[in-house]
Amino acid sequence: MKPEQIVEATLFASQTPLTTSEIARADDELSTAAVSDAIQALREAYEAEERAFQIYELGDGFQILTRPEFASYLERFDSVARSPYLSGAALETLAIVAYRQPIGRIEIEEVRGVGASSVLRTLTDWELVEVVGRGEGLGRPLLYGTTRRFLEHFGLRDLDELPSPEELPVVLAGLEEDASDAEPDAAEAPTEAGA
Amino acid sequence: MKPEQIVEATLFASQTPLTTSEIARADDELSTAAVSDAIQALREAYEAEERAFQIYELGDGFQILTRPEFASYLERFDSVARSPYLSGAALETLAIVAYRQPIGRIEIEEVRGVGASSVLRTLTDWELVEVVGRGEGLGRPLLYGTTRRFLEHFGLRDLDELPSPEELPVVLAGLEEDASDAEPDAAEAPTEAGA
Amino acid sequence: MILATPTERTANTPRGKSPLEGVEPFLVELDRFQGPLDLLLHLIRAQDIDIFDIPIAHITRQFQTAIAEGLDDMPLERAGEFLEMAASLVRIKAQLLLPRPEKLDWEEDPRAELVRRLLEYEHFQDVVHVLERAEAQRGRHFGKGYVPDRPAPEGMRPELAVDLADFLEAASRIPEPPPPVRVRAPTKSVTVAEKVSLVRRLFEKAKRIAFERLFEPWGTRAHATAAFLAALELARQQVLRIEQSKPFAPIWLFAGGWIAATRGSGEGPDHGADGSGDANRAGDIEP
Repeated sequence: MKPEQIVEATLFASQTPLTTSEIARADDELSTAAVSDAIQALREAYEAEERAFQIYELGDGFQILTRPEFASYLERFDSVARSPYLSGAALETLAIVAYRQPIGRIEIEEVRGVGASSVLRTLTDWELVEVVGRGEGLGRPLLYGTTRRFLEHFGLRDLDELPSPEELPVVLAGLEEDASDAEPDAAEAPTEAGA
Repeated sequence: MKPEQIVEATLFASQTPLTTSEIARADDELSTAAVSDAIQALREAYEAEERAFQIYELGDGFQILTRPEFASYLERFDSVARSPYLSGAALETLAIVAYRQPIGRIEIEEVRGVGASSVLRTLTDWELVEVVGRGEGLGRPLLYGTTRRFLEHFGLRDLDELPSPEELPVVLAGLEEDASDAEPDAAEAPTEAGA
Repeated sequence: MILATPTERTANTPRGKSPLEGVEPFLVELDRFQGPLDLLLHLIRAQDIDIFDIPIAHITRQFQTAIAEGLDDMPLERAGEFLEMAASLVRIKAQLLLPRPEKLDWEEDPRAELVRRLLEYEHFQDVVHVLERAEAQRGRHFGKGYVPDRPAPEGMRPELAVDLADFLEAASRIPEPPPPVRVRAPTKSVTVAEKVSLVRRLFEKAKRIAFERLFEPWGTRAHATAAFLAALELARQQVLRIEQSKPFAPIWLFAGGWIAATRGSGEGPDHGADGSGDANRAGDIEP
């Protein structure tokens, strides 16, 4: 079997992203470097053959996903699972945790002006945030940070992909333009592997 | 979009096998005959390009699956690669159970400030904690303790080997030193082998 | 939904006559808002008010009107959050009425802290838009729908990728136990059988058990009695032996009865014929 085939079979048989070292364990002869090369070769092949899917990089792992331009077809099927959308409260809390981590509940509540315990519990249960430490001071409050699952949910490779506070206005202006174009941006999120 | 691409996306993302007429619902312009042709074309393409997957007919439906000859890699992958890791929440809960057993869910939640039921289920599934009895009070809550497997996993002979809360910082500092010591060793290893 | 009439849009007009006088009050569906900051920011932005020069009296009135309707239907905690904001708006309004120097330092402006919070909140609203967009884009990608179950080969269980260092690190984050506040429910009967099964379970993990462990966590006399009777019963059945080095010293239960111990072999774990047990502390469970 060619390395590409083994890597392809492994990615194809997984519903979650896999790291190169996880994939490499499928075969003793497979190094992580060989896995990376194989992923690159597969990506080029899928591109050339106009496959409806591509390999994307999510967090520190790789996953085969359909290309975004097929979303409208797939949404017609009950047998196609849609990823859940988060509530406003959840998004607000995640935004704060993502930019200020590690951060305690009290600080989150100060920014939001509302209580955060139940939303933090939900986010922890969904493994979008986790306790990453304890702060100083009274009761040594729990500090929260984002998880690998957070990156996967938002199609991010790492936290650096989020715009810095200075870049934010530029990015937002871009989003509004995109929205008025209504043209789906194929190559944006999630990050195409190797891009 | 080409019919083959739409059919490919649909077969890839569906959780169940789809009949040609079901697939045809993806697009108003798609006839069942066109779907059948597309499936045939995709099969030939996968064959020619030596893809690790193929379209199989199951009952009266179609599904994309990895080819049987890759089963051994996937089996191996399952047995070694899924290196599941415990979330911060799970580890913390485990620590609370280890140090305070027998302990009920409510008490764990009081310490962590967040819900513990799903985490306790994970830990029970991993056979790291188990129910050891029932407490007093309303509903006679279940009390949890660590298992023998917990000791085995962490290489402990018995619970006494866990450092006391006061010793923890010292022990942790020691472990970190060990970890940084280990790196230069690893870098030297290849040289030794070559000598 | 906010119904803004042209008159309301001129909220930022020179003082004198309130722009709201004789005008329909703002109708706001409170459910739409995450909380008081969200509502306040909406009132300000919807009327193009300069956030660095908020007409507090005006905004306070609008805020109060907006929440008055919805308060009754709100859960207590959420209502409290809106009321707290209403109160601090009133406080700021009062502070502004105090005599103050003609030219005020921004730092000393009673509104400064509120403005800082509003801007910070608005910043995170921007981040929320970015995240929403990322989520929507990710939602357009679909993963493999069906993956056949491949049960792991018999006897092989994936190893957890967690080591002792991870565990101890997590343990170090656990706060010290709070001072014990023992509120015990009225004694509920506990059976000797329950204590017997507790002992058996503990013996699966340890060769000896501190006796107080069998009742101390429950802290009632009934549990202590049941534990004592269970220990005696199990000793009679040669499942364990009870040891105490001297009066009032800790009582230990050792797996395996006296017969097993003196024979130095048998069903239960071997503790050595000397019977002291202290020589081999492996597998203890202590309080």
